[in-house]
This record gives sequence, C-alpha cells and structure tokens, in this order.
Amino acid sequence: MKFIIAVIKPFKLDEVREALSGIGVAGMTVTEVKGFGRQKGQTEIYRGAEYSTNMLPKVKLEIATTDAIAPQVVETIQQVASTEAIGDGKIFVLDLASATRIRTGETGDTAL
Amino acid sequence: MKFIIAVIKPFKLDEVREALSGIGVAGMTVTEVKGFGRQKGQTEIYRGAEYSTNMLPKVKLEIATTDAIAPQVVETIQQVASTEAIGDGKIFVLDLASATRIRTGETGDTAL
Amino acid sequence: MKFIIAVIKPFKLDEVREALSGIGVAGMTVTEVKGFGRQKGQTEIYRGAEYSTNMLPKVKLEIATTDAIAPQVVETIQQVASTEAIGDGKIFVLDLASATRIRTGETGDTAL
Amino acid sequence: MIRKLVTGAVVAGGSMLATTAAFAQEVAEKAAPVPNPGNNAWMMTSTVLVLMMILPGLALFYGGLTRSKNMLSTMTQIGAAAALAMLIWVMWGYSMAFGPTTSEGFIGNFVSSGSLFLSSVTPDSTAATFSDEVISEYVFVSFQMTFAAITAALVLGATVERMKFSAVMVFTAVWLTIVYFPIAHMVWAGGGLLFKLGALDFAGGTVVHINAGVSALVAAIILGKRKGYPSEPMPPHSLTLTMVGTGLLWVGWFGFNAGSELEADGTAGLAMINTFVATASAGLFWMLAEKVSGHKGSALGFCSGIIAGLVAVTPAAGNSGPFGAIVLGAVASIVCFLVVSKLKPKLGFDDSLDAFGIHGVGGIVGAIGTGIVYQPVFGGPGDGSTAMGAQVWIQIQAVLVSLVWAAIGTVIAIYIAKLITGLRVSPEVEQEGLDIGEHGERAYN
Amino acid sequence: MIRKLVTGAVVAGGSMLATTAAFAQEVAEKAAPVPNPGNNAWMMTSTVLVLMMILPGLALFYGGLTRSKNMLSTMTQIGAAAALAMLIWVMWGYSMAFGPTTSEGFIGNFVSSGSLFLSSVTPDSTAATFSDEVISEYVFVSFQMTFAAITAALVLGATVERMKFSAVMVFTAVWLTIVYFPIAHMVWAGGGLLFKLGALDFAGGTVVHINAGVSALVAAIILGKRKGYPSEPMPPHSLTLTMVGTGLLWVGWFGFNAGSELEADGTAGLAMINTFVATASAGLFWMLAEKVSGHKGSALGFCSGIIAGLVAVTPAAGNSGPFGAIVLGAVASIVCFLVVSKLKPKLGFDDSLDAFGIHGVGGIVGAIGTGIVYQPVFGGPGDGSTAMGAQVWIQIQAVLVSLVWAAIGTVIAIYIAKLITGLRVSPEVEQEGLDIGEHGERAYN
Amino acid sequence: MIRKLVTGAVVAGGSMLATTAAFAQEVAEKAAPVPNPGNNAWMMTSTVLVLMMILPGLALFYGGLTRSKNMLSTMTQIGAAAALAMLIWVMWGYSMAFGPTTSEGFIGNFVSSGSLFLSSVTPDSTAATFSDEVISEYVFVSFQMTFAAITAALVLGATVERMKFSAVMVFTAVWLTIVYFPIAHMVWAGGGLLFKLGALDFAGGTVVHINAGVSALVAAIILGKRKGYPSEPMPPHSLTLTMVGTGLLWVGWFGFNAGSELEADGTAGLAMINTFVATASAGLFWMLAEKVSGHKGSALGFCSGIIAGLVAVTPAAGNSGPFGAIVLGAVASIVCFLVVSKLKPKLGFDDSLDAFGIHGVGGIVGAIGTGIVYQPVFGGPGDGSTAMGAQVWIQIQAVLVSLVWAAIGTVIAIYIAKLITGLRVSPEVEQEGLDIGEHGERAYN
Ligand SMILES: Nc1ncnc2c1ncn2[C@@H]1O[C@H](COP(=O)(O)OP(=O)(O)O)[C@@H](O)[C@H]1O
Ligand SMILES: Nc1ncnc2c1ncn2[C@@H]1O[C@H](COP(=O)(O)OP(=O)(O)O)[C@@H](O)[C@H]1O
Ligand SMILES: Nc1ncnc2c1ncn2[C@@H]1O[C@H](COP(=O)(O)OP(=O)(O)O)[C@@H](O)[C@H]1O
Repeated sequence: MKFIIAVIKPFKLDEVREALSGIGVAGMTVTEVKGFGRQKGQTEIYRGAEYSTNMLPKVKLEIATTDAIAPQVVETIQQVASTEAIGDGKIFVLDLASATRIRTGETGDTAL
Repeated sequence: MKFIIAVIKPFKLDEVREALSGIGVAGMTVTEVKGFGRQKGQTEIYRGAEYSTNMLPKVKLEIATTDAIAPQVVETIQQVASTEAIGDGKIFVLDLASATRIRTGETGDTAL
Repeated sequence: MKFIIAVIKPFKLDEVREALSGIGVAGMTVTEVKGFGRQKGQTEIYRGAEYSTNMLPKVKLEIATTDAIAPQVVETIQQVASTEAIGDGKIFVLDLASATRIRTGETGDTAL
Repeated sequence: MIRKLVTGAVVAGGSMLATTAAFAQEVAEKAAPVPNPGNNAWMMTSTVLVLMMILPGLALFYGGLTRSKNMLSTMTQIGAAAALAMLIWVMWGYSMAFGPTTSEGFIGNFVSSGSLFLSSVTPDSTAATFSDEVISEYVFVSFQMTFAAITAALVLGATVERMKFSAVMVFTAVWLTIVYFPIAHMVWAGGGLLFKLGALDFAGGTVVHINAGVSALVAAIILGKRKGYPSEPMPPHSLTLTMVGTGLLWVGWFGFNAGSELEADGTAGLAMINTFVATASAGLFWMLAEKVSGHKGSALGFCSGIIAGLVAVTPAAGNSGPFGAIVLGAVASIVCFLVVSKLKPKLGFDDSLDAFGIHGVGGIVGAIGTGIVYQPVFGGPGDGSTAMGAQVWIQIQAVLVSLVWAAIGTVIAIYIAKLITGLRVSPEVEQEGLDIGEHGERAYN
Repeated sequence: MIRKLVTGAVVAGGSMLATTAAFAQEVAEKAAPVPNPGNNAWMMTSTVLVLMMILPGLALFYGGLTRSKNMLSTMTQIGAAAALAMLIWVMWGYSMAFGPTTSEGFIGNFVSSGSLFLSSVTPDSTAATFSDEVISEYVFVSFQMTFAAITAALVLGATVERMKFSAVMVFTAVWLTIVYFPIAHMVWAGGGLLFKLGALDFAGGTVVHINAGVSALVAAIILGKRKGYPSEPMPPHSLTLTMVGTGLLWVGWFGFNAGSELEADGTAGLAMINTFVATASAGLFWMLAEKVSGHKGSALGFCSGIIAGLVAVTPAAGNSGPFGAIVLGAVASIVCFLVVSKLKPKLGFDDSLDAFGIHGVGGIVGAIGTGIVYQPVFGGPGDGSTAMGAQVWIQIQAVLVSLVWAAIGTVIAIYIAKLITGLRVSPEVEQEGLDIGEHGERAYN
Repeated sequence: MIRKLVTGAVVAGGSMLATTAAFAQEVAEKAAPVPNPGNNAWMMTSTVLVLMMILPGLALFYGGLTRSKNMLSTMTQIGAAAALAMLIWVMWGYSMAFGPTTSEGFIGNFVSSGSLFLSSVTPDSTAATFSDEVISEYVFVSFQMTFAAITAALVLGATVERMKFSAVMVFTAVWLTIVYFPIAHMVWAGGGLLFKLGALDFAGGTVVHINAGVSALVAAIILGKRKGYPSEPMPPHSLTLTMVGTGLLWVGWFGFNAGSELEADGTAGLAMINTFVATASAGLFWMLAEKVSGHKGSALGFCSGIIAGLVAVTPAAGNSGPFGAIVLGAVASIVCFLVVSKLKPKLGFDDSLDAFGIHGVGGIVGAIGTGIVYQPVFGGPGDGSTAMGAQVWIQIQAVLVSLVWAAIGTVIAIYIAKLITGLRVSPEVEQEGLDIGEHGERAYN
C-alpha cells in the first residue's frame, strides 16, 4: 500500500476530491497547512510595518491507497490540481506498511 | 522503528492518550484535521441553502515507536477508539528510517 | 529521497527556516500541532476548576529532500531548533518513494 | 427608592382609564401631568441599555464561556427567551405585575390585573416616579419589560449545553408567569407583600438576581450535569468574547440601576457612581482573592468580579453612599469567589456558567448588605428611622420569601417543560454540540 | 408622524436665515423657540445609536456572514461608505433633502436647496418637531446624517465579496445624490411628492429599507454572481459575530425608530414598545417558519427574523398599536423567510447577504402593512379619517415610486462606477479574498 | 467651552458645603439651582458612552492589534487600570482636580483639595455648566471619572505584551496622582494654570490625548522593546476585533465630545456634527495617504484614521465649524500616518499599538489646530477677540507644559513601578504570552 501526501492550493480541494472519488478513492484526511516554496506571498502592511511572508495557505491531503491505484491517484491529483502557476504544490508517495480500520479492526487493503 | 498515523474521532482523544501512556508511549503529536470517508456529515442550512458536507472534524495522532511495541500501539488505539460506528477512523503504519531528539541530538530508539 | 518530519517549538520556526534556506532547502510545509511528551504544560484555572494540560503548541515541518542533503537537513534543524530545554521536539526521517510537482508533472529529485 | 413606586404609577397611568371616560377627561383637563422630556429621555436610554445587556451583552458573556460547539445554541436561547418574554409581558405580564386593578385582600399581595394586552395604556398615559414627576407609561412598560426579559435569560446560564431549545421556550413562559411576575409585584407594586414589608431593592436585586440565581440552581439540579462534567475539561471557548460581554453588561447596567430611579435626578447620579465604584472594587477584589489563594489573578476572575459587583450593588444603587458601595462590592466579590471556586466543586451540581454562584449569591449578599450600607452612619441615604438590625431582618425576610417562591415555581416550570418537550437533548446531540444538533449550524466556519 | 415634518423644521431652522438678517433677528427676539434639553438629549442619544447600528452593528452582521477572506473588505466598505456619506451630507446632502429653499413647482417635489455646506445652520438654529417643540438644528442634521450613512451601507450587503473598494466609493457618492436625497425629500420634506400624497413612513421604511433593498437587488444583478455561487458552499464564517451585529442593530434601531418622533414623548414610547414587540415576534416566527418547513429553527433564522421585524416596524413604529406591531412583525418575517429560502434559490441573482430579501421585501410588507395597522380598529393611532383602503393605496403608490426611482438611479450609479473603476475585482483577487487583494491584510493571524 | 468651567461647578457644588451649613442652607433656600433633567439625562448618557469606549471599546481596539497569546492580558490590563482609576478618583482624584477648596497662590495652579472621599457631594449638590444651568454633582463626578479612567488605559497601548500586571497597577496609581489629576486641574479648573492662560480644550485633547500619548512614549522607551521587535513579524491577531473596537470608540466618543458641553444644547449639537465629520474625513484620508504612498488603502488604516480624527477633533469639538473640523481631521490623519508608518520605523522605540503616534501626535495637531479653526474666518465659533496668532501661541504653550509635565511624571511613576514590581515579565513569559504567564488562561480554546 501507499501513503500519498499531496499539498495543493486550497481552492482546488473540492475539485480534487470529486475527481478522486470518481476513480474510487473512498477516503482521505485533510489538513490546513502553510506552505513555503518558490511562490512568494503578497506583501501585507500593518501601519507601516511590512511583512512579506512566503508562508502561504495550502491544504494537505493524506490518502492511503492500494499499490494498484496509487499511480492513478497521483496522476489525477496532478492534473486536477494544476493551474500551471507557481505554488500549485507537490505530491509525495510513501510506502505504507499496514493499515487498520478502527471500527472493525480489519487490516490491509480492505481497511482503506 | 515505526511511524504510526491514526485518525480518530475527536472526543476519543483523551481516552486514547491515557491508554497509550498506560502501555508506555511517551509522546505523540496531535493535529486537528478534517476527514472524508464513508461517514456522512449533518446537513447544515443557511437561509434555504443546504450544505451537506462529508468533511468531518477528526483528530490525527502521529506516534513514532520502536518496532517492538508498534503492534501493541495499533491494537490499543483500535480498541479504545472504536465506537463501532461508522467514521471511527484509521491507523496507518509507516517505516521510520531514523529519529532524532532535538534537545540532545540523540538518535534511534532512545530519541522517541 | 527522504521525507523529513520535524516537530519544533513554534518560536524557532523562523530561525529554522532561515537556516534551511541557507543550505538550499527550497520548500517545506508547516502545520500547527499540539505536542504531547515529557514537557508539562502550565496549569490553567477557570473559576476554581484546574486543568493541567500536557498538550503544548508545536509546529510541524514536513520537508522532502534528496537523499544527499537529508543528513545535513536533520543536523541543521537539530542544532538550530535546540534550546536544550525539554520539549524541543523531534525529527523523523521516512523514505520517500516518489515526488511530483503538480504544476509541471515533473517527478523525482527535480520536483522538490 | 423603587419601593415607593407603583401605586402612583397606577393612578396616573392606568386606573384613570378604569374610571368612566367622562370623569377621566375631566381629571385630565385639570391635572393631567405631562412627562418632562428629560426624564422620558433618560428612561428610554435606560431601556435601550438594558436590551444591550441581553443581546449582545449576556449572549457574549455566557457564549464565550461555553464550548464552541454550543455557542450558537447559547446565544439563541438567550435571544429567543428574551423575545418570548417581551411578547408575554405585553400580553399578560405587565397586567400581572403592575396592572391598574389591585386585587383585594390576600391575593393582592402577589398579583394585580386589569391591563391585559396593555389595554389601559395610551401615548398620553403616564406612570408616577418617586417625586411629583411622571414618565410616559409606554416608556415605563418598555423599561420594565427589559427587566423581565433579562431575568428569564439569566436563568439559562445554568442549563446551557444540554437543555433543549423547545424546553427553554416552555420553561420561560411558565416561569415568568408563576415566578417572575408575582415576585416583581411583591417587591415593587404598591400592594405587594415585600413592598409593604419595607424591603429595600433599588433596582431589582431580589426580583432579578436572587430570583434568577435560585431558579438557575434548581433548574440545573433537576436537569443534571453535562456529560463529562466535571472530569472532562470544558474550558471557555473564547474569553475574549466573555470580556466583551462583561464590558457591555457593565455599560448596560447603568440603565438598570440609574434607570430605576425613573428620573434623571441627583439620586440617579448617586446610583450611577455607586454602580461604577462597587463594580470596580469587586473586579479588582476577585483578582486579589485569586492571588491570595495562590493563583494568578485571571481575566475571567476580573470579569466574574465585575458581574458580582454589579449584582451586589443593584439593590443598593440609590440606597448607599459611594464608600458603602465599594465595600459591598468587595465583600460580594470575595464571597462569590469562595462559593464558585471553593464550594461549588465540592457540591455535586453543574451550574454551567455560575448563574447561581454569582447572581444568586451576589444578590443575597447585596440584598442583606443594603440593609447595612443604607444607614447614615455608613454614609448611606437612609434617615435612620428604621434601625439597622430591623432593616437587615426585613431584607432577610425578603430574601427568604423570594428564595422559596422561586425554588418552588422553578420546580413546577421545569417539570412542565419536561412533560411537553423532554427537557434534555440526546447524548449524541450533547456530544456533538447543540449548534449542529438543535440548530443545524456551526458558529465558526 | 414624520409626515408632519419638515416644513416646520425649515421655518424654525433654515428659512429664518434665508430672509434678511435684520428681520430674522427681530423674529428671533420675539419668539425664538429654545429646544428643551430633554428632547435634544434624546435626539443626540438616538443619533449615536444609529451610528452604532452602522459601525460596529451592520459591519458585524454582514461581516459574520461573509467568508473570512473577505471580512475586512466587508467591514471597511461599510465604514468607508458611511464616512463618505457623512461628508457628502454636510456638503450638499442636507441641502438637497431638507434645505431651507424649497424649489418652486415640479422640481420642488424632489429636491430642495439653500444650505450647501450647512451655511444656514448655527448652534442657535432649530428644527421643528411635530408638536410646538423644537430641537437644535445641528442635532437634526446629525440625526438625519446617520440615516443617509446607514442606507448607503445597507446596499453593500448585496455586492460584497466581489465589488472593488473604489467602485463602492464612486457608487455611494452618485447613488446618494441621485437616489437617496431625492427620496428622503419626497417622503419627509414639506413639499415632497410622497409627503403631499399622505404616505405614512414613521422612521424610514421607504426611504431607508425599500430604497436600499431595491438598489441592492439591481446592483447585485448588474454586478453578477460571486465566483462559485451557488454551487460552492459559502457558509458564514462567524455566526457569532452575526449575532452580535444583530443585537447591536436591535439596540441601535431604537434611535432610528423612537428617535424619529424627534421628541422624548409618549409617541416615542409607543414607537419604542412597537419596536420591541414586532421584532421579538418576527425573530420567533422565522424560527417557527423553519420548523414548519421541516428544518431546525436556526440561529441565523432568529437573526434574520429580528432584522425583518425591525425593517417592517420602521414605517409603523409610531403608527401602530403594540398588537398591530406583533402581527406585522410575524407577517413580515414569514414573507421574508419564504422569499429568502424558497424563492431566491430559484431566481438567478446573488444577493449575497439578502439585502433585498430582507430590507426590500420586509420594507414593502411594512410600508403596506402600516396602512392597515394604523387604523383605529386594529388598535392603531389613526383617527380613521382616511379609509383603510385609501391609505393602503397611498402606501402602495409610495412603494412603487421609490421602487422605480431607486432602480433607475442605481442603474445609473453603478454604470458610472463601472466606467470609472471597472466595478468588479479580478477573478484572482476574488479567489484569494478581497482582504489581501484590495487591502493587503488578513482579518485573522 | 470647557475652559469656562469649573470655578462655577465648585461654587454650586462643593464650596457651598465648605461654608457653614447654616449659611449654605440659607443660600440653598433662596437660589438652589435645580438641574434640568434633560441635561442630567444627556450627561449620564455621555458618561455611559465613555465607559463603553474603555470596555469593550479600547480593550477590543488594542486587543485585536496584539498577538493572540497576549489578548487577555491586554484586555485585563485596560479593564483593571480603569477600575483602579475609578476607585482612586472617588478617594482623592476628584478632590485634587476639582475639589471645592482652591489652594492659594502658586500651588493652586496645579491642584485643589477639600473633597477627599467625595465628602462634599450629595444627591442635591450640583455643578455649574457654562450657561446658567447646573447638573447634579454626582453626574459630573461620574463623567469626569470616566475621563481619568480612559486616559490611564490609553497609556497602556505602548506597553502591552511585556509589562507586568502588577506594574500596570502601581504605575496607574502613581501616574494618575502625579500626572493626570494636576493636568486636569491645570486645564479645566477655575484656578488652573492653563485655564487662566486661555487655552482652548473642549473635551480633553491636552488632558487626555497629548498626556496619554507622551506618557505612553516615555513608558515604552524605559520599558524597552518587545522581544523580537522589529525583526519578527507581529501582525494583529484580529483586525476584526480592532474594527469593532474602532466602531465602539467612535460611538462612545460622542459622550466624550458632545458630553463635554455639559448640556444638551446647540453647542453640544455642534460638537456632535464636528465629531462625525472630522472623523469621517480622517478615516478616508488615511486610506488616501496609503494609496498615494503606493500601498493599498487598508482596514487598519481606516481604523487608525478614525482614531486620529477623533483625537484631533477632541479639543476642537465645540470650538470649530464643520468645515474646520473636516480639514482638521484630514490634516491630523495625514500627519499621524506619516509619523506612524514613515518616522516610527526609523526611530528605535517600540510604541506597540501607537499610543503616542496617534494620541500624542494627533492630540498635538488638534490642540494647535484648534487655535486656527476657532477663528470666525474659518467658520469657527470664536468672536475673533483673540488674534489667531496669539491663540495658537497659547495653544502651543499648553501643549509644551503638558508635554513636559507628563514626561517627567511618567519617568517617576514608571521607576516606582519598577522598584516595587520589577516592571517587565521574564523572557519566558513574554515568549509564551502574558495570557498564560500572567493570568493562567488562554483567550481561545
Ligand atoms: N521540499 C518540500 N517539502 C515539503 N513540501 C514542499 C517542498 N517544496 C514545496 N513544498 C510545498 O509545496 C508548495 C508549493 O511549492 P512552490 O515551490 O511554492 O511551488 P511549485 O510546487 O509550483 O514549484 C509549498 O507551498 C509547500 O507547501
Ligand atoms: N484512504 C484513506 N486515507 C486517509 N485517510 C482516510 C482514508 N479513508 C478514511 N480516512 C480517514 O478516516 C476517517 C474515517 O473513515 P470513514 O470511512 O468515514 O469511516 P470508517 O473508517 O469507520 O469506515 C475519515 O474521516 C478520514 O479522516
Ligand atoms: N513518540 C513520539 N511520536 C511523535 N511525536 C512525538 C513523540 N514524542 C514526542 N513527540 C513530539 O515532540 C515534542 C517534544 O517532546 P518532549 O518529550 O516534550 O520533549 P523532548 O523532545 O525534549 O524530549 C512533543 O511535544 C511531541 O510533539
């Protein structure tokens, strides 16, 4: 199994979720994060104090999938979340050693 | 070592934490997340506009453990966090290549 | 590639970020989390009811790096984030199977 | 001062209309007193200030103390209970408390009648003040209406986070009718039991605060504790909002206290300065009490002290000198602090937001203390005609009567609410929060 | 009551100065009426209350309903539009609406003139009330100024989250000049068209609410929907703040309604009690309507009902008895509920915060309903001299005139704003939020 | 107008009691002036409005600008300092500033005495206004009390996020005694130095704003910068709350400015309209200044302008025509903008919330500007008897005296606080936030 971590622009969340459920992704976990990368933030000014922050609001998705559909998940996210503008985000894939559904105690692929 | 990621219902947090400290888990990191899965959210109505969201508030635990106690951690979480109702959450186990305690620079099992 | 997860004290964030960009880390993702460990929280009192919480505000960094610079990243974080006081946090390193830049679809080291 | 009230009001306002129209006209032509616009202006301002105490004041004060999942429920219960109280007030409340027809004999101690649906009130009718002045009766009706509304809302502080919205509505309607209106009549109306006894209650320490506090306690006990209380931490979700609410309550309370003089005169000024200093003293003394008992002086402590001081000075506002008020505020604050943070955890009940601990206890301290600070030796405005001991005993009697009446009435009201609505939300709704469960919304998105 | 207004005001205040100074002095020496401080006090209080309705009241009410990324933009637009309105008011607004020189003939139906830059006003000049009293003209100018300011701000409820700040400024300036001042003149000034027609509008149902509501609708349609509306959920970011705003609006509205009597008399008291009970009734009836249509009674429903009730009782405040007011509030609440939750989703426009759905619709119900509740048979203060049917017909005519005038004027104003500023923010700014995009800040850090 | 004040007040109120009782009675029987309820009503309303400026107004304005970890600390410091000021005021403050016994000779320029613990005040005693009217002395005491309280609270804007709570308490007590009361006496009391000089200060530009601003600057410099300032970003944690605070300050300021007339007359109306338009103008001009210097017009800019305008119009409120006020607001706004966003970053001090940058600087602009806009040529109410140059020079002298007095007094007060309490929290507490470190609570859970 794979554990996929994707950092995307917040306004793409709904689209990505819909696309993923289209290819059979049953669940995911979503976190509000701040991203730091090439994309530069707007300059904010508070009474003359300028903050030019590179910390931008992003959304992080965590999705556990079977090995089989993992590549498709990555591809779908990449395509749907891309606006071709800097700051679109990243997708990271890690190996997932085991998964358990808390409700039933099932493990492995059926737990996802 | 293992890196265990568990997504549970928020109100189970205290119970799980106590149970884990009972089996010797010294630390963990907790994040408020939104979960998306089989469980469906309540319908919210604002002046006639209905939003039925499937994004539900969950709590994510991240726990680094030795290989030895990892199975026991998973089992404990599974048992304590289960209400046998849909939406109880998941437990994911990843392999952890290395761990470092920032304060001392210690690495490996003793850093946990 | 490696996926580095570091939990640090919030006020160290800026320093760590600067140090990392000094050694060429282009990006990272930051989350506000609550940490549970050896460090004990302050006691809070509301009209005579005492809550002594061990959940302390921390900041979690997630950084994907090449295998080459991973050790240096760990070391830098460890050194900069350390105050030698309890609760400084941890650094976890996981193996990263693949990485994709959403904007371009690039994968591997160049996507970081 | 309020004790000199309402027979006059009735004469000038309603009862004129109770006589034959012809005669009334004749009287009116001769003597019809015209309100001084200055007094009317002050009383309208006061009325508006008391509304501000309820919404947003009390809603924020209480709401900030609840968990965020119950924020809207708390605010909505307060708002809706107040709204219901207003409608009931114009329908039968005013009539029961201040109606022009004073019932004969025993029953007249407890209720009046004769102005259902405000039938006796017109833009020209007036209510007497304590001097020779009058104010427009509609203004008097509005002012008193806000008292009924806030008292009903205060009770809910003990029952939030678990009582059904429908139960709140039923309870409010019954409770006002069998508890609030009779007590208001007893204390403030010319023929009322405690009025005749000579109890001092400038702005409603007994009618509003003891009454609300005791009712809150009884309701909380019958309702039972919140799930998880006291083992689970339930920290206030926004003390910022609680402080905002505190500020607005303080601001609005000047309508309450200085407004209760019914005129913009020097006694209103006295009530005003007392309300300032008693409150300031109580706010600081609560923090001091925390300090002395080994904790840090807290923001919530400051807010709690402010409220305790306001409550305690309510019966004393025009019945004390400024230094009596400072002392009264300090004493009430310390007593409430001890009850809320030392005694309450030992007792079993869950008075969620300390409606009893602060309004009930502070109200009792204030009511009894008024008998003391009223005396000229303590700088009070009393003429010394009633000895201090005697006055204090009158005050204690008044407290006891309200206590018993409120307790019994609340038991009845809450069981009626239980019968009709089931009273308490399901454990699932309680877990998930009443905002989603009862109103289908979240406070913050 | 307001319909008896401003010819008198003009006589006592401005027009005296329009005559030769010598003559004026002579008149002044003989008869110069001196304001009763009580009336001045009440009117200054009322003025302050209306300001509180705008900032923080309306800013919170609207702001809480927007998404957090647009919070500052919403609040700033409201504040800045109000500020601009104040400046314009003293420059040419007061002159156009209530100036001492009533233009002759046809044009006099729509505007007056003669007090540009308040040239005719001094600390000693006065404005007549509806009886023999006067108030200081500066107070009258201030009071009326807040009406212009809040009306301009109300319109923005339909256009938030997408309209440029600069466009708001231009629109406000033009709109006040061609829509608000003429309508205020028509309804309230002695020579005004609708005034002469005999339309009842105690506190500005037509001038403020119908006017703002219709203008909001037109502006929203021209501006177009928010990106993602209605498919994307846009839940209110803080109903807590919306409830706070609701409370402050209710509190402030007493300045609006009871202040419109211009005196602290019994009719002001009547306006006050009506404003209480109509609102209470409307708040509860909205929740009831939700219940009946199968949902949970909601906090936002309660707030919406409160506003609908306040809007509806505005023209009726001193023109109704309390029970007329209760019924009016209930009816307006139910009608607005149906429009906002049943009708609006079917129509295509995006009136973001329901400025039309509540102010427009509630205002129309109130204006027409006032013709009914005014009648003595329904407990109203009317003397029955105008038959109910006739009065209702007058009210309908007034509604239609304002409707058409406001719609046309808004089209002009919005297109001028478009020409100068481009009207709408870029899609990127809209996506990212107007707080960052237009003001360079975040509401919460 | 205020300059005509307090000798009269003393005569009517206190000093009567300072003579033999018998004589006083005789005088009283002949002439005892009775307050008009309208004036009393307005003054009580004004008093309440000023309290609202402090809590919740200023607490929100300042609190929103701090980081969330210091929110409760900021609000509590403001509330507790104000509470302490109230107690001190009735104990010795009123006596020092407005006591009935004017000290002879040199010392009489700076303090009075004779009413410790308000010993000379009764519900019947009165204070003179500027005409032949009087108001109840308790009302005057209350009104002036709120001025002392808010001024103490204003200073804290420069010292938040690092000053100990205990230090705040000690500082406030000393500072009021050696700085505020003497300056209030100098400017407003009959025998006061600046009063005799002929300085114009309608509502406290010098006493409140310059005084608070300068003291804030001095305190901030002695206290030192916040850890991390200016390298670490410290964005306001909730501009929403800051805007709410701004709105409440504006609303409350009418009590401040129009209340300072002490009567509900036409001059109060003038003060009111000036307070509207100067503020509106300043709010918009700050945004404009941002725009012109290449930034976006910001919400915080709007708020800052509002406050700058309010500060500047304070001395001018009844001493200017509306157009003088508009210009004064605009000028003050631009000057404050330049100081706060251009000059301050270049200087080394950390005036955390710009108490000096806005209250100090805006106060100075207002005080000097008042000498100009007062002139009849600019539409002001002056009679031209004092030439503009001469008046401006008087104003400058008054500014200088307060500046020096406040600076020296603050140095003393802050070092006393340091001696007793240590002044500043430990670096750990500062890092972690004063809410947890000093009060043991979190603002948000
Ligand atoms: N090395 C990294 N490790 C973890 N997260 C990263 C890394 N680099 C970028 N990110 C995340 O991806 C987001 C987008 O990256 P950025 O460099 O701004 O644009 P792009 O991906 O289009 O090149 C960042 O805001 C951050 O959240
Ligand atoms: N494939 C997945 N990857 C990551 N998180 C998941 C995944 N599936 C479910 N989750 C998380 O687990 C939570 C519970 O899942 P859900 O399907 O609702 O219930 P259950 O686990 O009882 O079947 C979700 O809210 C989500 O946070
Ligand atoms: N086993 C663990 N798994 C995940 N996170 C941990 C673990 N142990 C500690 N942490 C995180 O590291 C933080 C610091 O740990 P703590 O034990 O308090 O101090 P120290 O690292 O100095 O020993 C905790 O607050 C928590 O966020």
